[in-house]
Amino acid sequence: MKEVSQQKKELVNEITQRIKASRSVAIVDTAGIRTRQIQDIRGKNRGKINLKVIKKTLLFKALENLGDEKLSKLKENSGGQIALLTSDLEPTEIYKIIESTFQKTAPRGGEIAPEDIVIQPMTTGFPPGPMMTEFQKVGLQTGVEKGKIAIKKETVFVKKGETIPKDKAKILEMLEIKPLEVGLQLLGLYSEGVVYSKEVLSLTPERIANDMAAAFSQAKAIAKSSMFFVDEVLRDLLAEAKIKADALALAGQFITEDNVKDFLVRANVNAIILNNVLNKGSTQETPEEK
Amino acid sequence: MEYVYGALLLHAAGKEVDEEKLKKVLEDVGVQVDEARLKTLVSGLKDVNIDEVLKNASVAQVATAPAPA
Amino acid sequence: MEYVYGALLLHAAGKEVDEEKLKKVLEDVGVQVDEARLKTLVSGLKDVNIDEVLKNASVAQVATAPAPA
Amino acid sequence: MEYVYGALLLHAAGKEVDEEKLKKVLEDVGVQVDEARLKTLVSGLKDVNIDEVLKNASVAQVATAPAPA
Amino acid sequence: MEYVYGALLLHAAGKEVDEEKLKKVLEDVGVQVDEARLKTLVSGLKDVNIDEVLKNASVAQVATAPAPA
Amino acid sequence: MEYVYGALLLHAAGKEVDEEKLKKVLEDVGVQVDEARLKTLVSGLKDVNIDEVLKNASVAQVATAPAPA
Amino acid sequence: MEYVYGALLLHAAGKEVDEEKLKKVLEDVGVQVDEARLKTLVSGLKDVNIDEVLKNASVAQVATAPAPA
Repeated sequence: MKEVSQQKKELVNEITQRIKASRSVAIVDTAGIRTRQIQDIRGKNRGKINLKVIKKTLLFKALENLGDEKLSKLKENSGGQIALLTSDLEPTEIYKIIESTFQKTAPRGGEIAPEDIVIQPMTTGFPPGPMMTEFQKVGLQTGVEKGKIAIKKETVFVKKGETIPKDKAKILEMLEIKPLEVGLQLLGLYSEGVVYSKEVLSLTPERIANDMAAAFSQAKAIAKSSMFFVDEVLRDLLAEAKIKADALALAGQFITEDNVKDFLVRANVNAIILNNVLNKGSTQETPEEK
Repeated sequence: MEYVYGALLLHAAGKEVDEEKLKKVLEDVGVQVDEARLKTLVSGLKDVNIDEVLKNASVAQVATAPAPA
Repeated sequence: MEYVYGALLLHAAGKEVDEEKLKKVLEDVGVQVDEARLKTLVSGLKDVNIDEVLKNASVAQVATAPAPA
Repeated sequence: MEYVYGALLLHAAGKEVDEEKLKKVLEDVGVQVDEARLKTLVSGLKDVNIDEVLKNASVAQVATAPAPA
Repeated sequence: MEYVYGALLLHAAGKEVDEEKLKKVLEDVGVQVDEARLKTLVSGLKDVNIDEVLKNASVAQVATAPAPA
Repeated sequence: MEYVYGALLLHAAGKEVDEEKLKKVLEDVGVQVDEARLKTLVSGLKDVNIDEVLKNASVAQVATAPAPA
Repeated sequence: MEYVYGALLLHAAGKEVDEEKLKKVLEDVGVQVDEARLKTLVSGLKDVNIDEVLKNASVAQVATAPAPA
């Protein structure tokens, strides 16, 4: 008993030191992630981030030791299965890494299906035998093709939003169907005195660019509606005036050399529309072939 | 489309589109009128409110944005 | 639109659209012809390849035809 | 299209589009006014709800490159 | 939009769009002219090829006007 | 566009867009403010429901891939 | 959007968008600045070519003709 508590103490100390020495500290949720994927993430990001799976209570102890009020905020959203991520990178770069950890995964059972899991007809790699019963037990129509078990019919295996049972999860794994996307979920990040939420860090360059494009459109709309003739809206306004003039000429039947084509097009479109309606309304010969 | 143009012409001129009038219009411009066609068109129009059709016709014309100057 | 329908009718009948013929077509269906409108349309059509315009218009007409009333 | 722009200007300025006013606007910018055309436009607009037409036309946004800041 | 319509009216009449002329056109139809707005528009138009813009704008318009009866 | 961005910033911050505040915002970022322009925009905005315009502003979602660092 | 408006204001004023300047602009109009958001935006802007984004935003507005009322 004493040894265990000594071990824990050392672990807490080690974590405390690691947090102190790092520019950025994040807590990530590891629910549903297998050990192999964690190792994979570590391998891919060696030298950039340090990832340590740890019990929540021990991490909280370390955070308390540090006595930093902002840092303690990281505790607020922490769930059950967590890991400590430390790094000397900028928060936005760490977020990019976290987002890159998502992988297609087979379920273990107990997960919620994010969408309908559908099994297509296919020939499996398994010879007929006891496996056949396993397939049939979970509701798959099977047969034998070229000496292997074959699934005969497209089946909605698990409906969206339903829990994936263990036996079905096992079948999915055998068929190498990976309906889940699992990766580290950012719960909170602390860097140089500032706490970043996932929501804030999801402001990626792509989203910033989109927001800017939207803001620019808004600014143009404001400039136009207040008749503030900045260069950015002049062409739009001229075009709009031209379009309005064309529409008015068309509505007022004012044919000019400039808009003769518009009238022709409009008249022809009207004729086509009427012709279409007539053809739909009757089962007889079409009034016009062309 | 000459039958339809003729029908639209009559309609736009405020006339009812019947066989006799449509036939006359078409013959006036030199079209050799096919009676069966004429009948089909005119009888088809009986069930159609032309104004309504033209008004409601949502011409989903998508304009291609012109290249900037 | 009667002027335009008249012009298209003439064109569809294989006739050239000139003032005299268009005027006659319009008057035949009882339209009181506005000379200015007539002249403008006919002179405007001089520089237009009607077949070309109609071809392009057909392509663009993704017209959803409403069900007959 | 100068006649139409003139009509739009009058309308936007809150004026009714009649022959006299439209003629004056056009002459003020040096247009040699064709009386027949003037009449055609003004009489054509009589039955038109201009605001409605403009509202429907205005949604068409034409893309243009902005001038550099 | 009266400033823009005025500018296009001048342009369609073959006139250069300058402050003096645009101001006069607008005042003639009773618009109380905002000098800054006028200046901004006129100076902005210096860098715009109006004909080019108008040509490109016309592609979009056909479908926007409600079908005349 | 800096005047408009300034106005949007004020509006987003829950402030009314008046000359004094807009001028200050612009000067704070080093813009040499043109009083006439300032007046034009502020007075132009008087008749505009900014929230409405922003809501209707076509939100051009442009996925511009940023260059890698 | 106030952070984005602020960034665009600075950019339009010819200033580089850095944390200090953006923070000041926002605080000047009474926005309570969230440091995390500020830092994230400014660091994200490193990978964004603002001029390019604005240019593309204009071009991307494709004109779709509305159905007549």
